[in-house]
Amino acid sequence: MNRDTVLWGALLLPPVIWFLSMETNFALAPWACAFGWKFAMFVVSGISFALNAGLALAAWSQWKSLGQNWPGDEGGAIPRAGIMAILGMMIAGMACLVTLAQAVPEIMMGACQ
Amino acid sequence: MIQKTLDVSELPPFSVSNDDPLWWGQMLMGVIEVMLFAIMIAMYFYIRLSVDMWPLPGDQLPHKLLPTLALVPLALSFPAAWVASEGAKQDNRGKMLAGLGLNLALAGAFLAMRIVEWHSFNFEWKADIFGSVTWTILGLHTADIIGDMGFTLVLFVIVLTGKYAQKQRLGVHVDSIVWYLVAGAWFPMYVVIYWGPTLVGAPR
Amino acid sequence: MSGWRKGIPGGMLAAGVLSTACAGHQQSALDSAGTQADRIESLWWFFLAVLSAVFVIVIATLLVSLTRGHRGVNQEPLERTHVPSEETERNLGRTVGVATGVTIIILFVLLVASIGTGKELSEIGGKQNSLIVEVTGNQWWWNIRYLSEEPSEILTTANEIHIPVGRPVMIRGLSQDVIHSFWVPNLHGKRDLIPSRVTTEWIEADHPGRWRGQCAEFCGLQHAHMALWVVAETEPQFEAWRHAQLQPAAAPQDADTQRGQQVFLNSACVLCHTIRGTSAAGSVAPDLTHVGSRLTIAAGTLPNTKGNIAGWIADPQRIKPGNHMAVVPVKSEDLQPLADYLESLK
Amino acid sequence: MTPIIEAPGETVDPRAGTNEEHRKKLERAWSRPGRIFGFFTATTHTAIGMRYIITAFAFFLAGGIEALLMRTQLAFSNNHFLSADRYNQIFTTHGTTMMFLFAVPMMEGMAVYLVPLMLGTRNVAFPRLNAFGYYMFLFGGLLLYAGVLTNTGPDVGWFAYPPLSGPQYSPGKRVDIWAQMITFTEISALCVATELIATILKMRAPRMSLNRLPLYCWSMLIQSFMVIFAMPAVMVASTIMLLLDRTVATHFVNPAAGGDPLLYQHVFWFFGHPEVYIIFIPALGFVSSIVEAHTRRGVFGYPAMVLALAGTAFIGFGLWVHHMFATGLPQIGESFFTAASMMIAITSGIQIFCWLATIWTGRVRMHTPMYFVLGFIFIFVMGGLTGVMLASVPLDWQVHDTFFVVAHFHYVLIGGAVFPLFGAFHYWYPKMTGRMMNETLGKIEFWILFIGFNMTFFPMHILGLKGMTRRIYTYPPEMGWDNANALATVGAYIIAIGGILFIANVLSSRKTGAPAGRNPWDAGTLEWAADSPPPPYNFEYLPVAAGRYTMWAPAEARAVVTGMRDDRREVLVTSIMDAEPQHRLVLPGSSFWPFLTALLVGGGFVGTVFGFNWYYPTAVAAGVGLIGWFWPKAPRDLRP
Ligand code: HEA
Ligand code: HEA
Ligand code: HEC
Ligand code: CUA
Ligand SMILES: [Cu+2]
Repeated sequence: MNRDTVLWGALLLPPVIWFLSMETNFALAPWACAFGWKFAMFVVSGISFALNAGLALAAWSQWKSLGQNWPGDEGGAIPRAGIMAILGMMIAGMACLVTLAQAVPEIMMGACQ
Repeated sequence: MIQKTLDVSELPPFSVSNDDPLWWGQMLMGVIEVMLFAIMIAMYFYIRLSVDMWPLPGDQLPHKLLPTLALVPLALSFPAAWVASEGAKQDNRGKMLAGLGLNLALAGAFLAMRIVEWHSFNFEWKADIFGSVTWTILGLHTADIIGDMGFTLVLFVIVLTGKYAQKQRLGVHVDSIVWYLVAGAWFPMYVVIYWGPTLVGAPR
Repeated sequence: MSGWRKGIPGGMLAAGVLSTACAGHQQSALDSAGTQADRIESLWWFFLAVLSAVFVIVIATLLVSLTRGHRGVNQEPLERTHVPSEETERNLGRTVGVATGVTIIILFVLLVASIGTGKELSEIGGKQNSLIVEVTGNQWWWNIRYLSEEPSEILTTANEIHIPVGRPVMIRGLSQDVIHSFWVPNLHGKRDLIPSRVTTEWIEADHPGRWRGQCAEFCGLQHAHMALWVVAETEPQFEAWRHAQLQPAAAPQDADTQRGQQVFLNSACVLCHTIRGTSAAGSVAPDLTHVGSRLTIAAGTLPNTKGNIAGWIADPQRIKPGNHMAVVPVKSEDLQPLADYLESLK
Repeated sequence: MTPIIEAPGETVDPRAGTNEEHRKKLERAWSRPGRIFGFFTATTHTAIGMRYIITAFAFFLAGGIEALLMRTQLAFSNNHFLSADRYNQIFTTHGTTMMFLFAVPMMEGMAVYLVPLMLGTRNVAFPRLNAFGYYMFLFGGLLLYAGVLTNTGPDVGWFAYPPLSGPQYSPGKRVDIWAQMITFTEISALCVATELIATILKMRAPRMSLNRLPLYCWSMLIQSFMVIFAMPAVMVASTIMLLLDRTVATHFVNPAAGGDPLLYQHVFWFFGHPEVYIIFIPALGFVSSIVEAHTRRGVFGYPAMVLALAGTAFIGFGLWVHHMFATGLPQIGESFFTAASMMIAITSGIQIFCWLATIWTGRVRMHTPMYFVLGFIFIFVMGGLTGVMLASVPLDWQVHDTFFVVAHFHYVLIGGAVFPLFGAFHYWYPKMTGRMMNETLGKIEFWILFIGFNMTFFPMHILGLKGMTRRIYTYPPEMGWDNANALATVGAYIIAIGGILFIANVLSSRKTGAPAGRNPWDAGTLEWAADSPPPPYNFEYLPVAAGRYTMWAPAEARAVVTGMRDDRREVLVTSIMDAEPQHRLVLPGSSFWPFLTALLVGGGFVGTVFGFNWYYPTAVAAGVGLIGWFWPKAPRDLRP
């Protein structure tokens, strides 16, 4: 797994993972009420959170290996990779945050309300 | 007063490869089509889940034989497109013709089998929602296949006349991308339309 | 740039606010008369307080940033370098980070408050002793049916709902044609009425009164004139009303109203309207059995008076252009008796 | 700051000869054949971009006139200025025009004009596609207005919910015209999105690595991806579900046959919510550009700004059900969308905070564009905060489909997109015309627009809370809504005055504005290295990037590209991440085929309004057009 793959992965995968988990939970809602499958929602959210957290960590470790500098606008592959790593961390982090926010209704609301 | 220069005269004035922006143009067009299909498939499931029986009473589930057989020429059309695309990169007219021609023939076979299959449907698009969504998905996908075949045919003719240059070779090279996406999208859709009702069960 | 000039729009806003704030409290989400509307109104004030504070802070920061003297930063030769010092950037980074963190916290607080209120709303209602009122949206009127297990207790009326104070009432929403939306803001938020679906919401008035509601989903030409009234009354009053509504239509008492009934029964009216107790059994228009008892006619468009009824019958298209009541030719000498008859159906 | 190239007689590139010879050859390569034929065959991005901008502005005026007509009708209770049918057509056309014919095409047009300049290249990646997209947009708009002017304008709201918009309740051609107009504008947007992505990824100035990409280009890159993913949904909703139900009796949304009206809502809003961010995100790019030039520093927190754009874009695809909170879906499901809608406030907040930080530490110059940025911050933040209110399900249950929502979206649309747009007009007008706009008039415009806007739309928040629903052609006097509505109407006319002043400023400054030169604002991005207005080839020598703000870099650090042929339309293709030069590319020149194809395909689509079978000749026509388009011309010279 070379660096560019990890960088692009952390940048592009988190939104997809979050979207799929959100849609799955949304589709599950009527069934959660009818069959009491609310725990399934937690599983889906948990997996999504874990995957995105993993991607954030992967991006972070890339950033560390690049020197952990806050990239400016210098030319060259290192600062450019640095910014991709930071963006990857932040996007994956954002996806985790949204999944967390969406867990609030899962926790608070009953399935049939 | 200019200080520095970056000379690019050594660079070629074209590149029949995935570096050319046209690769992105084709890729994005393919993504648009795939998005269209993805939404239609999501719709298919939404509609299916809003009724109890699927197919609706009176509708016969389309027979699986012909569409399954049709997957064979479709699958074979992929390496054909690849041959054409490689031929374009290598500036090999024979390869291009072979690839494009074979791709067209196989796609044509797929199309023919599909049209034959349609005659066996016992429901129209205006009969009910099962008919509407099934016919619409098939119609849309077929329109895309025909459109792509049209492009491929034009390229084939151009290569046949021999009057092509780097630009047209680039066209042959990137033509395959949309084919991969549009034809490739058929495989999951095939599973949904022909196997979905059987696998996921009829009454809910 | 002088700060006072930014106050001009503020003054205009105040003018706008005051000119509407002093208006009546009908059809207002800010004058709750029911349990549900009350919860939502509380949530509203909470959100307004928090978000107004955020707004004030953001704008204040903006104004200060424009007028401050850039002490310290003044030394940075931005015209030449276009890059502030690393220290400045670090400080900014910290501030922006903190602001973002605070934003996240505020949003989670608002989220929890909102979900909490939603949860509360779904827990009110469904209790014992509830009433079920089925509301069917039509272009451009409301068909109302009080449901019951006893067929003889099922009540049909139009455009006006009576409910007993303090009892939870389930509004069961359907639609006959296009999407409508049932909304009585003083009592609760709205619920769309969607053809081929059933939607539900619970309302519960906490004191007697009458409140106007209006269709809140564009449903065609006369969407603007699809209003309704909800009347909350004490339990005995409600029972009296319900009992009266269940009776067939009052027989006409004098020659004038008898003539009116004859005109009605001999006109096209019977093709669309029902008057229970007579031969009129049309089902595509409001039930007129007790039309005289209603506050308004034509779905809240006109007050219910003899003159208005007559005017409506004479030319419904003038009052609600495009509505689905045909212009039935009624001889001018028949018009008043007809109106009198309908008005007598209390 | 000294421009890169000075002396005509000098030789920068031995292959190209002296600067004068070089310029002449470029001019010839990039010229158009004649005036009339040249007009219909133009493929330079500045020409097409300018057409988008002017056409979209014309539609803005049309939408504005519709707004004034509506406001006149609503000025007091029981007014008879407009009949119910007329009002319903006008509010539908106002919304449709503003969203589909003004906002999106204007943002696309500005990008088509600015992005190649900002990237330091000569044209977009697919010049003929660019022209085709413009003509499709124009024809779509003409289709809609042909309907409007013949009393066949759509009257079902800008999102046309079935069953009201279905065959049973909306007979006739009104809705069909609406649905096919969407096809035109959607194709146009997809064309621009495709070429912008290809251009931004593959045709940047050498060494303009991703961490040096201007924020406006990030905006357009991200927005273009949103267009690619969102537009197919509106095609499914309008052209497939609605139009097929209406023309060939399918049953997608026909409740009588098991169809579900909510399905339409899901698919439409899956497009509809991203659509509003598609309009908004380019404006954020404008704001960054203007702020940078007016604070003499780069926007603070570049990575955070990029994250905010990307975050808004991706979270934006997960909000759509917040338009459907009143439809009775399970609350737990609806609440997911509340959560996501609130989280998206974080990304907007980050942007606001970074701009505030920039202004706080910058050397602020208060020119007209900056006024519009400040107006944007005031109005958009208020609009965004009311959006957060709407995100709450219980609150939305009260104010959904009332004027509170109308207030919210006009605040975010006008504050969040139109104000930055007007700032952008004032900011880039010197580049586009070579002259400065009148500063005093500009500031007056701003204040009139700002005051008029708040006067019109602030009272609507109260009106909504006080029960005034949307889309009503009149209201009774006893509701007490008269005063606020009258105030709003007066405000609308004041906005119109501001608009007229703006037009006057634009027209008079063409003649009397001070000559601008290349970089009147002393801004940092590459479009300011070209002449004002840019010649058809943009730059005599393509610039090499020297940081995020090449124009602020010291002269020693700046470079230009040499070794390209100037006697044909040649551009440079660079790598995606680091913008290393990969190969040169010869772009097509002027061509009649885009116009012809658009005419044929457009004509065919107009036909489909009258019958489904028109799709077949349309396909044939498209085929003919495309063959002509791509057929190889006489030996194309591709020697190095
Ligand atoms: C430019 C277009 C634009 C933009 C950017 C937005 C932005 C937002 N919108 Fe809006 N919206 C529309 C255009 C837009 N909207 C349109 C056209 C409609 C109606 C369509 C129709 O029905 O016709 C609509 C309708 C609409 C609804 C449906 C209402 C209804 O019909 O009942 C909702 C509900 O959630 C909503 C929410 C939001 C939210 C949460 C944001 C957020 O993105 C806003 C985020 C921004 C901020 C919050 C301000 C800046 C942030 C800070 C200063 C940080 C601090 C803040 C906090 C601590 C909160 N919008
Ligand atoms: C970008 C989007 C945009 C913009 C800029 C506007 C701008 C305005 N809008 Fe609009 N509006 C919408 C998008 C927009 N609107 C949408 C999507 C809807 C929902 C539609 C629906 O419900 O389906 C809506 C609905 C809507 C309503 C609600 C209608 C209803 O529910 O019944 C109202 C009511 O006041 C309104 C008013 C206005 C006003 C006064 C302006 C003003 O800002 C307009 C400013 C005026 C001008 C720009 C004209 C200026 C110039 C001239 C007059 C000179 C002409 C000169 C020549 C021809 C030479 N709008
Ligand atoms: C073609 C059908 C039709 C016919 C015939 C018809 N009506 Fe109506 N009527 C309607 C409809 C539909 C409405 C609801 C109109 C609205 O509010 O949009 C209505 C409403 C009314 C109302 C107001 C009811 C209320 O609760 O507000 C009255 C009163 C009325 N009609 C009386 C009559 C009389 C009297 C006649 C005959 C002279 C008549 N109608 C004939 C369809 C009809
Ligand atoms: Cu019924 Cu609007
Ligand atoms: Cu939205």
